[in-house]
Amino acid sequence: MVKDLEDVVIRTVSRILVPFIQIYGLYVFVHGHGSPGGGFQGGCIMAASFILLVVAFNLRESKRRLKERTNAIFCALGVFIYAGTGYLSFLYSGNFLDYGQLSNLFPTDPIKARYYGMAMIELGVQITVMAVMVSIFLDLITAGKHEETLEEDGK
Amino acid sequence: MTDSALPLIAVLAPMIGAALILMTGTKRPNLREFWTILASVVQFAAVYGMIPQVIQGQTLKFTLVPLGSGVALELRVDPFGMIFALLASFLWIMVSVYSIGYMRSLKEHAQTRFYFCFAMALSGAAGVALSGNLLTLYMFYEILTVATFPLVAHKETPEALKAARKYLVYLLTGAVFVLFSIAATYYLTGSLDFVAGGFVAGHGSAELLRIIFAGFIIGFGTKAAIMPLHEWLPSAMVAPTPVSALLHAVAVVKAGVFCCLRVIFYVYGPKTLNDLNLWIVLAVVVSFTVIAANLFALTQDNLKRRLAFSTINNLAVIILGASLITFDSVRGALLHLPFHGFMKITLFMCAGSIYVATKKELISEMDGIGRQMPVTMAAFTVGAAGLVGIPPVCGFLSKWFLCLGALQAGEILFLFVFLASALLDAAYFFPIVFNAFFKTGRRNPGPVREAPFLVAAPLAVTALLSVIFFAFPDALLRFYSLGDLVVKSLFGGR
Amino acid sequence: MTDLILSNYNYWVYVVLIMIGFYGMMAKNNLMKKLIGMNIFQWSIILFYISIGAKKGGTIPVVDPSLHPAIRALDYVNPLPHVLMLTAIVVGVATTGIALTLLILIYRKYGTLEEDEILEALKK
Amino acid sequence: MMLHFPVLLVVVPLVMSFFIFVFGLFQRRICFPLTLVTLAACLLFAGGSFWTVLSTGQPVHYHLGAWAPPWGIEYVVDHLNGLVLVGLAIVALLAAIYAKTMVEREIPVAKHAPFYALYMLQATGLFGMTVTGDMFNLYVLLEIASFSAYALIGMGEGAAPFAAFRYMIFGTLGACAYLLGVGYLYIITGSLNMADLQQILTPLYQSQVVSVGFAFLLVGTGVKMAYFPVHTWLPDSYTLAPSSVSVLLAPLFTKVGAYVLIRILFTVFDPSFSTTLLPATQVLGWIAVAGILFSSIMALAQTDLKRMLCYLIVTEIGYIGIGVASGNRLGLTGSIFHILNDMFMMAGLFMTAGAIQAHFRTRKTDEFAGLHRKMPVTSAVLVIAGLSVIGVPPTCGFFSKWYLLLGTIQAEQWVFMGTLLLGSLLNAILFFRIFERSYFEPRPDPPHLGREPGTRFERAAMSELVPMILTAAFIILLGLFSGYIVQYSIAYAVPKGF
Repeated sequence: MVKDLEDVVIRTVSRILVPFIQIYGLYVFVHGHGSPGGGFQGGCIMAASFILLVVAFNLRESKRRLKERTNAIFCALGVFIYAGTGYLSFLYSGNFLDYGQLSNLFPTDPIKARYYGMAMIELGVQITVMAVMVSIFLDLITAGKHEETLEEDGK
Repeated sequence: MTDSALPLIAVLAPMIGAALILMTGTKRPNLREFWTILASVVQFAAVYGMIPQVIQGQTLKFTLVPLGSGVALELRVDPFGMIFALLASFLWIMVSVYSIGYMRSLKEHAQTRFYFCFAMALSGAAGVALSGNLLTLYMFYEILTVATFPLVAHKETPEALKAARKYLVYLLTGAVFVLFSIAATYYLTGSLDFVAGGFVAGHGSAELLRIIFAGFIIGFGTKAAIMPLHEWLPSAMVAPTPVSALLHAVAVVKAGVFCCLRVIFYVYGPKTLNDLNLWIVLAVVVSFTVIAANLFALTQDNLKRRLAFSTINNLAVIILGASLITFDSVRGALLHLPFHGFMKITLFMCAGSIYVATKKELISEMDGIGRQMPVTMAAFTVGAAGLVGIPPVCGFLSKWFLCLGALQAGEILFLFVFLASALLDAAYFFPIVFNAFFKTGRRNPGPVREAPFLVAAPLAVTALLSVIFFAFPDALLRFYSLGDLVVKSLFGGR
Repeated sequence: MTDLILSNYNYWVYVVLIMIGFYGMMAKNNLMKKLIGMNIFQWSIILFYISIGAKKGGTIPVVDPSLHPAIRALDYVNPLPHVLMLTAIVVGVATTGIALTLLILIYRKYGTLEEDEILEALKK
Repeated sequence: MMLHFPVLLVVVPLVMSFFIFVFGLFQRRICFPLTLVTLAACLLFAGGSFWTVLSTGQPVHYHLGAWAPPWGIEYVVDHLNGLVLVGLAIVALLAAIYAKTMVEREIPVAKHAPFYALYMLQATGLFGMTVTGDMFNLYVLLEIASFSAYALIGMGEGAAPFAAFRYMIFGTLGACAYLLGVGYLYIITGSLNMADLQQILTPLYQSQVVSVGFAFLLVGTGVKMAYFPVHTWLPDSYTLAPSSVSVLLAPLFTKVGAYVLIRILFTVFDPSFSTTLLPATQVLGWIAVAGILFSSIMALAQTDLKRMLCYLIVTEIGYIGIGVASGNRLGLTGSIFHILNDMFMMAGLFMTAGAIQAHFRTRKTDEFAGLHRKMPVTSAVLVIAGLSVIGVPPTCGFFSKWYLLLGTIQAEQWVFMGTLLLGSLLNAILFFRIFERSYFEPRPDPPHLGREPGTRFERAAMSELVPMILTAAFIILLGLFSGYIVQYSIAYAVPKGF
C-alpha cells in the first residue's frame, strides 16, 4: 500500500528534520506552563516526526525505529506515569493528583513540588499522545493490518 | 398477635417440595411423587396445627420482609384465611393421590413439570389464604396465576395452548386492575393490612372508592369467573382432570372468590359497602351470573364443560351470599366456599375417573356407565345432590343459610335467585345420574372396569366427607366454628 | 439587528457552522461526508467555547506584575474554556479515529460508502 | 485508603485498560484474569464508598488534586449514585465472567487484548459518569464510554460496523448537545460543579440562556439514554453487537444515562425548576407514554430475541421517564429503583439471549421449540427475568413498578398510570409467547440444530451459567429486600425539594 519514494532530497531533508521536530516537541512540552503548549501538543509534534519517517521512507523503516510493541509500551507507560504521579500523593494522605504533597518526597517547597508534579503529568501525557497518534496513523494507512502490509513490502 | 412459623411452613413446604421435584426429575418417579405427597402432608399438618390457636381467637403472624412505609410482606392467619387454607391444603392431599393414579394410568408426558407447577400453585394458594395484607395477597395471587399457566397448557396441543393463552390474557388483565386498586388504596389510606370490617371508610371520595372497588371486583372477579369475565374457565377444561380439579375446587377460582370476599369484608367492610350502595350492584351482577351460568350448563354435552359452568354458578352464589351482608348469608357463603370445594372436586375426580377407565368425555356417551363403575357414579351422585342442595349432603346446609340470609336481608328477589339456581342445578345434574344408572348404552363398548384404586379412593373419601359435613359441619376441619368466628368478627356477637 | 449580529458575531459564526455540520450529518448520503459534517459540528462547538473565553486585549492567564500592579480579571483571558476544549479536541480526535476505522471496515465489506447502496446490500 | 475509593473507581480501570492492552501483546491469557481482578476491585471501591455513605449518612466528596470544588473537579458519592455504582460494579463483574467463553467464540484471537482493554475503558466511562460531580468531566467520561462502545459494537457480526457508525453519528450529536448545554450554563454561571451550579442558577431561572442550556442538556442525555424519539440508534447497534458486548452495554449504558438525566433534573437544577417553572418533566412523561406504547408494540413485532430485548430497553427507559414525570417522591423512588432493577433484568435477559444464540444456534423466537430441554438453566433464568420485566412479584421489577404506580396516582396522572399497566400487559404477551414456544412445543431435535452437519449440541459453560444464576438470584433478592433499599438508600437519594 505504501510505496517507496526513492527521492534522495526528501529522504535527506526529512532525516535532518526529524531530530529538530522532536526537539521542538520537547520545547513545546517544557514551555507548556507559561505559553501555549504542553504535553498534548508536544506529543502530537513528536508523533509527527515518526509520521514524517513513514511518509518519506516506508513503513518498514519506521517500524525498525519504533516497533509496535514498543509503541504500545510507551502508550501504557505514559498513562502509568500520569496515574503513578497521582498515586504518589496517596503516600502522604493527600488526594489524587495533589502534587503539593510531593514536597514530602523531594526536597522542595510545595509550590515547586506542584510545578514538578505538573511536569511529570505532562510528560506522561506527551508519551501517551505520541504513541497513540503514531498507532492511529499506522492503523489508518494500513487499514489495521500492519503485519500483512509489511509482508507485502517484503516481497 | 402471636409470631409463629407455622404459616411460613405452610407456604414454603410446597415450594421446597417443588424444588425437590425438579431436582429428582423424571428418572425416579416414585421419589418425585413421594415429595409431592410429603409436601402436601406437611402443608396440611402446618395448617391444621394452627386451628386451635385460631379458634381461641389468636392471630398468628409471620413477617417475611418489611417493605418500609407501613407495608410488609406478611403472613397473618385469621379464621377466614384458615377456611381457605384448610380447604386447599386438605384437598391437595386428595388431588395428589388422585393425580398420581391419573397421570400414571394415562402415561402423561412432562409429569415433572406437572407436579412442579402443581406444588407452586398450592404454595400460591396457601399464600393467598394466609397473607396479611393486600400486597402479599397480590404477590401470591400472581404466583398462583403464573404457576397455573403451564398446567392449563399441559397437553401442548394447539387447543390447549390457545386455552392457556386465553387464561393468561384474562387473568393478567384482571391482575392489572387489582394492582391499580391496591396502589390507589395504599395511596388513600396509607395502609394495606386487612381489618375485619374494613379500613377504607373515611378515606377519599365516594366516587373514588367506588372506582377502586370496581377495580378489585373486575380483577379478582376474573379469577372467580364472574360472568362476562368467565370465558377462560370453560376453555381451560382441555387441561388434565387433576388440573381441572385444582382450578375449580382447590385453588384457582376459589382464590378468586376468596380474594373478592377479602375485599368485601376486610378492605371495605359491610358498613362501607352499605353506605356506598355497592352491595346491591354487586348482588345484581352476580345474580345474573348465577342464572346465566346454569342456563349455559344445560346446553353442554362435554361433562367437564358442564361442570365448569356449574362452578361459575356456585362461585357467583358464594359472592352473592357475601354481597347480601347479613348474618346468615355471610355464614352460608363462608360454608359454601369449602363445601362446594369438596363436592366439586368429587365431581371432577369422577369425570377424570370415567375418562381414565373409558376415555369418554361426552355426557351423551355415558349411558349406563353407573353399573360399570359403581363407586365413581355413587360418588358423583352424592356430589350432584349436594350441589343441588338435597340433604343429607353438606350443600344443603350452606344453601339453607344462604336462603335464610336472603330473607334476613328482606330481598325476596335474591331468595328466588338461590332457589332457581338450585332448580336448574337439578335440571342438568339429574339426567346424568339417571342415564348412568337406568339407561343402557346404545353401543356396549365391552367390559369396563372401575378406575384404579389411586383414582377411585380419593373421590370416595371426598364424597364421604361431603356427607359427614352435613351431619357434623364442625367435624375434622372445624369449618363451622371458623365461619362463626368470622361472622362474629364482622357483625359483632349475637 | 445589525448591532445584534455584529456585537455577537462569534455566536453567529458558531450557529452557521453548527447548522452546516448538522446538515452534513443528516442529509448527506456518503458516510465520509457525514463524518466530515460531524467534525464540523464538533469543531463549531469548540470555537464557541474558545470564543467565550477570549477577551479583547487580554493576555495569557499567568499573573504578570509588570502589566498592572493589581490583578485585574479584564487583563487575562479566561483559560478554563480553552482547557476544556483541549480535552474536547482529544475526544473529537478519538471519535474521528474510530469513525475512520469503522468506515474502513464498512468499505471492505460493502465496497462502497454510499448509505443507500449499503442499505440495499443489507436487504439482500 | 477508603478515602480514595471514589477516584480509584475511575483511575484503576483506566490504567488497567492500557496495561491489559500491553500485557495482551505478550501473553494473551492474562487479559481475562486482569479484567476480572480490576472489576472485583471496582466492586470493592464502589461498595466501600457506598458503605461509608450509608454508615455516616453523608455524601463522600473527593477533590481531585485537593482543589476546592468550584475550581477543581469533584467526585461525589451520595445515596443516589452509590446505589447505581454498586449495581454497575456487580453487573459489570458478572458480565465480564460471562464474557469469557463468549469472547473466545466471537472475537478473533488477535483482538482479545484490545477487546478487554476496551471493556475496561467502557467500565471507566460508566463508573466515571456516575461518580463525577462536574459537568464537563461528565462529558469527557461520557465520550470515553461512548467511543469504547462504538468500537466494541463495531466488532460484531454482519452490519455491525454500519450500525456502530450510525450510533456514532447519533451519539456524537447527543454528546455535542450536552456539551453545548454545559457551555450555555457556563456562560451564565461561570461554574461547572453540579452543586455549585445549583446554588448559582437558582436566581437565574428566568433567563433564557438557562432554559436553552437546560433543553440542550436534556436532548443530549436523551440521545445517550435512548429516550423514545431519539432511540433509533439502539436496536440495530445492540442487536448486532457481540453477545459479550451487548451484555455489558445494554444493561448499563442507558441506565447510567437515565441516572445522569435525574442528576440534571434534580441536582443541577432545582426540582421546582424542572417540574413547575419549566414543565420539562411533564413533557418527558408524555413522550415516555408514546415511547412505551411504541416500543412495546415494536417489541411484539420482532422475531429476533435480541432485537426484541433492545426495544424492551426503550420501554424500560420510558418507565423511568414516567417516574420522573410524576414529579413526586414516590415516582422518583420508583425511577431510581428501576434504574437498579433494570440493570439486573436486562443483564439476565441479554445473557440468556447470548447463550441461546451460542448454543441453540438461533435467535429467532419461532425456533425456540425444545429449548427448555436443551438448556434448562438458561430458560429458567429467562423466565425469572421475563417475569420481572412483566412485574410479577416477588421479583424486583414488580416493586419498582409499584412505586412508579403510586407516584402516578399521587400525581393524579391517569394516562401515565394506564400506560404503566398497559405496558406490563404488552410485556406479558411478549414473554409468555416466548415461554410457550420454549416450554410447550417439544421437538426432540429442532431442525435448525441439524442444519450444519457434524455440529453437536454444546452445553453452556459454567462461566456462562454462574453469572446467569447469580443475576436471577439478584432479581429476586432485590425484590425481597426492596424495603431496605428504599428505606436506607433511595429515601435519602430523592432530592429535598419533594
